[in-house]
Amino acid sequence: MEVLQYIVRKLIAGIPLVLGVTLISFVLIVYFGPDKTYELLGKNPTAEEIAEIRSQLGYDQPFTTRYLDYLREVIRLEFGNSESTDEKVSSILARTIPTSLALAIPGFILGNLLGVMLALVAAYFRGYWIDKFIMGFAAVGMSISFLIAIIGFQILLSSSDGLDLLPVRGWDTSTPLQYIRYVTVPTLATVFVALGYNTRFYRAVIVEEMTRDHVRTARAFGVPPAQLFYRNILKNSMIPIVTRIMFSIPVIVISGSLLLESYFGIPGVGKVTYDAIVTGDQPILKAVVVLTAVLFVVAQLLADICYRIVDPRVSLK
Amino acid sequence: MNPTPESSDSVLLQVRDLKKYFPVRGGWFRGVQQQLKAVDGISFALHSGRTLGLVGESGCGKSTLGRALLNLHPPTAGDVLLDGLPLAGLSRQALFARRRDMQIIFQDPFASLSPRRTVAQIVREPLDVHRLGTQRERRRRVEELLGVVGLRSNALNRYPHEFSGGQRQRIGIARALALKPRFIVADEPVSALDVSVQSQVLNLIGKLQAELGIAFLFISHDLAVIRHISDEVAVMYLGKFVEHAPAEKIFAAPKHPYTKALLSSIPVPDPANKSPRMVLEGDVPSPMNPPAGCPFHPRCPIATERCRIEVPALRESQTDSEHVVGCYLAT
Amino acid sequence: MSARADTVGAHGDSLWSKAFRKFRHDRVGMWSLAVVLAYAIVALGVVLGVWATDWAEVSGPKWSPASVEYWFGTNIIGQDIFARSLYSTRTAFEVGLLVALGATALGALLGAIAGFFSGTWIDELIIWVMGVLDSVPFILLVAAIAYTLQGSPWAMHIAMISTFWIGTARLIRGEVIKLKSLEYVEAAQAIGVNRLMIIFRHILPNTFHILLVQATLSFVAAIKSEVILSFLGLGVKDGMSWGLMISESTFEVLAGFFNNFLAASVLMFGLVMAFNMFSDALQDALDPRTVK
Amino acid sequence: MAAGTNKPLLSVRDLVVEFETDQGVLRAVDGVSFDIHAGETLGLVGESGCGKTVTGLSILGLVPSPPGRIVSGRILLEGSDLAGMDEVGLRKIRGSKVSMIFQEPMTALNPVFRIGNQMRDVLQRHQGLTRLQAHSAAIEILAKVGIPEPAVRVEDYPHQLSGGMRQRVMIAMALSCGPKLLVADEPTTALDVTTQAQVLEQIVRLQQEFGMAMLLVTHDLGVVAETCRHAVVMYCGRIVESSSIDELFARPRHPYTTGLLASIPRATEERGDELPVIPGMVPDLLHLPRGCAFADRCPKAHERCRQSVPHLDLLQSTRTSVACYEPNA
Repeated sequence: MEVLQYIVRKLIAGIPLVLGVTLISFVLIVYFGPDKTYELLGKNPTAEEIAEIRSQLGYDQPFTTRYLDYLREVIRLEFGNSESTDEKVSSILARTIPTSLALAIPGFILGNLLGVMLALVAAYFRGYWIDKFIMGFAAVGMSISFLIAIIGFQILLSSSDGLDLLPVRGWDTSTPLQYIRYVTVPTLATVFVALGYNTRFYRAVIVEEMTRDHVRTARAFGVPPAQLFYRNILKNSMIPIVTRIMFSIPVIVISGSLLLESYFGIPGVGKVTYDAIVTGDQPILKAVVVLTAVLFVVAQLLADICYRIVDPRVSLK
Repeated sequence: MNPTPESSDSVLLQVRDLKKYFPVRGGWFRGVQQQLKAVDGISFALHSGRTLGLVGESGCGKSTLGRALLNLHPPTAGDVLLDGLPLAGLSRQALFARRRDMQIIFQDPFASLSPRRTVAQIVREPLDVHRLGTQRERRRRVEELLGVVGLRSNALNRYPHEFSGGQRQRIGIARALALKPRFIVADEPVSALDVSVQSQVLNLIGKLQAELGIAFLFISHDLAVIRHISDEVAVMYLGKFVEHAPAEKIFAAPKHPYTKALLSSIPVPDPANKSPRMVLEGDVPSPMNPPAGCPFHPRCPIATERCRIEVPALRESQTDSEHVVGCYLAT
Repeated sequence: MSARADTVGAHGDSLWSKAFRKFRHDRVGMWSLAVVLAYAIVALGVVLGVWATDWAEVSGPKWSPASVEYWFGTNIIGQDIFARSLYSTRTAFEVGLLVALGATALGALLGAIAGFFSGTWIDELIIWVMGVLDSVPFILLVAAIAYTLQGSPWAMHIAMISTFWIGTARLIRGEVIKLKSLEYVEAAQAIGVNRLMIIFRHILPNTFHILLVQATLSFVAAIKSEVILSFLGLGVKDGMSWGLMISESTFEVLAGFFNNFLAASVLMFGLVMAFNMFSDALQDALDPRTVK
Repeated sequence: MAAGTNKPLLSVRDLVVEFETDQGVLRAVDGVSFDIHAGETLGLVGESGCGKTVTGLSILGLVPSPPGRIVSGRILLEGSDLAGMDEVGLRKIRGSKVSMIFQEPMTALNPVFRIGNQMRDVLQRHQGLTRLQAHSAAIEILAKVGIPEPAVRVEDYPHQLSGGMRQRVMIAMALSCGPKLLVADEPTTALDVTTQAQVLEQIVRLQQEFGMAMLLVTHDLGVVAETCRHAVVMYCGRIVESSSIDELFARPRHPYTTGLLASIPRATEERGDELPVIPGMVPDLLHLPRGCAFADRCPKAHERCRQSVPHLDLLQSTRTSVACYEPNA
């Protein structure tokens, strides 16, 4: 019951954020966005025709009225139909989100898991060559552009100049094997780049935790290293780790996949978003922006609940 | 009602029923606020050139009281009168002018000096802000101040991190003296220092008081230090004074059971001293959630039913009008 | 600490000069700084018209390999890749410097205000703005700003500044909250220093080390984002950049021509790596925990 | 040192500990030697930076490394040398034969585990108890250190307890395996005066009950006077005086000890005008003078003091050792 109350309160607290996002998206995408009047008109329109279309589109209304109309649509989740394909926006999202998740999840899990593991090794051997090697590798990962990593892995694995093992682009999930064939190159590129940042971040968090008093206490009571790492260090570094993971969820669902999907021609949300940007497809952009904002509120909520699980000092109040 | 013998015309600082409450917010969109009563109805008078030692354990509100007097934490209620004039309700300019009369020295010699400014800049700042004297006079005054606190003038262009804790504390004192204040709050000024340095700084403060006639509110948790420096002593517990008397009287014949326990708790650096110790039960309650009645009753060895219900007011002791105590059972 | 004050000369040793000395002893830091400066000279040469003036000229055959005349070969329409790489260095510095300066200044200002007024509506407002901007997908924001500015070439810069300041502001806000409860700020209040002076004279100078490091990080982030945005057609509009070179190369690499791709990615990697290492060394040198 | 001809429980010989810093090698402990006999309490006193804490940490091999390391010397516990022992061997001793408690009760316990869990862990590892046995043993020992309702408190997380209570939990953990030696590093410094009195009394009572030896590391001469029979005074990494408590306070032999004792304000004295002071300040450990480290602050220093470091020698017909060419009579 207490948890439920907490969730409701948190969701209510997220309203200003969603409102702010809708305001920004309205201002940038709709209010200052591309003028649709002439697209809908034939050649040589008369002034009356222009005025009529403008009033149909609501362009003659004052700012607040238009924003409130926009808000009403958002609240009712009425995003309408795509302007380019005339498909319902909700069905487009329902079709493409699973694809994006299938594309993003392996890289996300591997990037964080390997990041934590490498960080633990580096932190344990801090100052020794293995630490320097791992951190050097991380620095390289951080210095390579995502796009370059993508092209690099593509050349290496998919081109006739490389190993030529995997498809160059496209997407197919009909069988697990096909899925693996198509997901490998994007995943490798994601992991390679994400690992740099993740390893550095997690190592800093873990090293910080290693210098705490309670770690020394545990050592003074003969706790062996493995247990020390798990019980004292990893468990206590969970808050920054959980925060990082939770808040990267909305990003990987939408923005992170945008480059991958448009590069490899994968039919996910990112690709749809990119196409919508290019064609100025407002209903889709509107839906994506609001979806991201809601995901951020949910991520915040999940992070808070995780804090409570990993740290008894945090109370859900 | 006041434990100082002099006539009231030399009263520098008069404090009446001072309160400082901090709101404790539950979080976003939660109107329900709890009050942390850090200072809860304190009254006293301080005469020019005298030192009031304020002792208490951590969280009793002694630092907050010091800051509330200087309006660094604006008081929630009550009056602070300097020379008979209230500080509350002053305009910004008027308060700014009054700041020349009252200054503060801090506990932490590392946090109390801005790390990127030189000693000269730090000590000069009060003079610059209050536009006292010409540039040359200010420079001379800074050199003079460093001399007063026992630093050489080659310290002028150095940075705080180049000094030891004791020296940094001297720099902080020089800054506080720059405006020639008549009242200084010294908030645990020697607690962070080693014993051998602590005595140097204590001597400096004692000297300043004797030579410049500055009144001090000397806050400390260390009773030995308090005894060494104070003319009168107030003991604070959970936001309230529980006892207030001239130093020799409070140390010779403490009346409040908390003062008695406090005094008997100090480890004495003398192996020959084997006086029996009065050890209190339990810990200081949280100021967020103070007990009803006398705040000390849950730990008091002699508490009665009345102590659990009513809050005892500070009153003159039956035997001595200079000795004020907040306990029903004290004589 | 301790007796050192009596042994040094009459002029003090500020935290900056200490940090500078420490940095000078950092080999990796000094080398990376040298690399960054070399790139900067290249960029400056382009600005002053010393070299790479012919980057847009079609002068050679299609896809010629590296030669004495064309050091890095030519691209699909016969433009000199070497000249184009040099010109792109200038673009990288332009984007990096503008974004780093803009984002750091904005982050410092808003972060300091939020931190100093923490707990009030001003702070809540700034936090809300940060949260909102964080929740809008970056690429969408760039596109939307590009629309709003009607295809202005500065849309990318503005979009980057309007999101990159947030990280700096969060850090500065936290630091200011910490600093303003320190006793030296209370001492300034006790003296009667006014609020504005407290922020600008006592609090912000003690966050400069964070700002410096954040500026280097924003610089790197801007260069890396430029590549992706240019590939997506949302970045550099006129001129040449590593991002445009790489997006040109995406078709070439499948045909087995790598010059464009290698030139842009190696040059960019060199600058970003050097800048990252410089940033690390800077952070070490400025770390108040090691500079005592 | 102490009475009796039996061998000491712990014997530290010529311990040297160094730290690698940016500005060079810092010798935090320089040739420290002392003995502790079974059941005896030794006070290790000095101001911050004198090396007392590092000495305490060395016994359990807990000097943070890098940057610190034990350069030379022996730490003999019942004949076996802890200074040369590997981690695996040390781990068997830590918390069982030798326990340690620290200054900061607020941060010394792991915040994400219940105190019962942390105590059980120690008992299970060193005593081979089952979970259930360890649980009841933990409750029993919590009761012994004066924690009310131990069966309830055992389920608390550290943040639910006050500072004094947490320090008691630390003491309970330290005593749970019946150690022969307890190293207590400023155990009451972070506590309030009234709590300090409670905890100090508790430690002394339990030490007698368990019959263990204790090394009490502290800067507070009052605490030493009330708890120890014998004390060692350190200055700049070296021992300057070693003496019985009564002797130390009645007739301090080293000028530093004399100055230190004189400079403490005392609650039992009338309000004084000027405290005697030790002039100057502690020298930088990176730039120690050639001779006696105290020479620059010493009223009796002469040429020889500035040239060579005096040895810690036993004074004739006393049990006091002092490292001074001109000890007080």
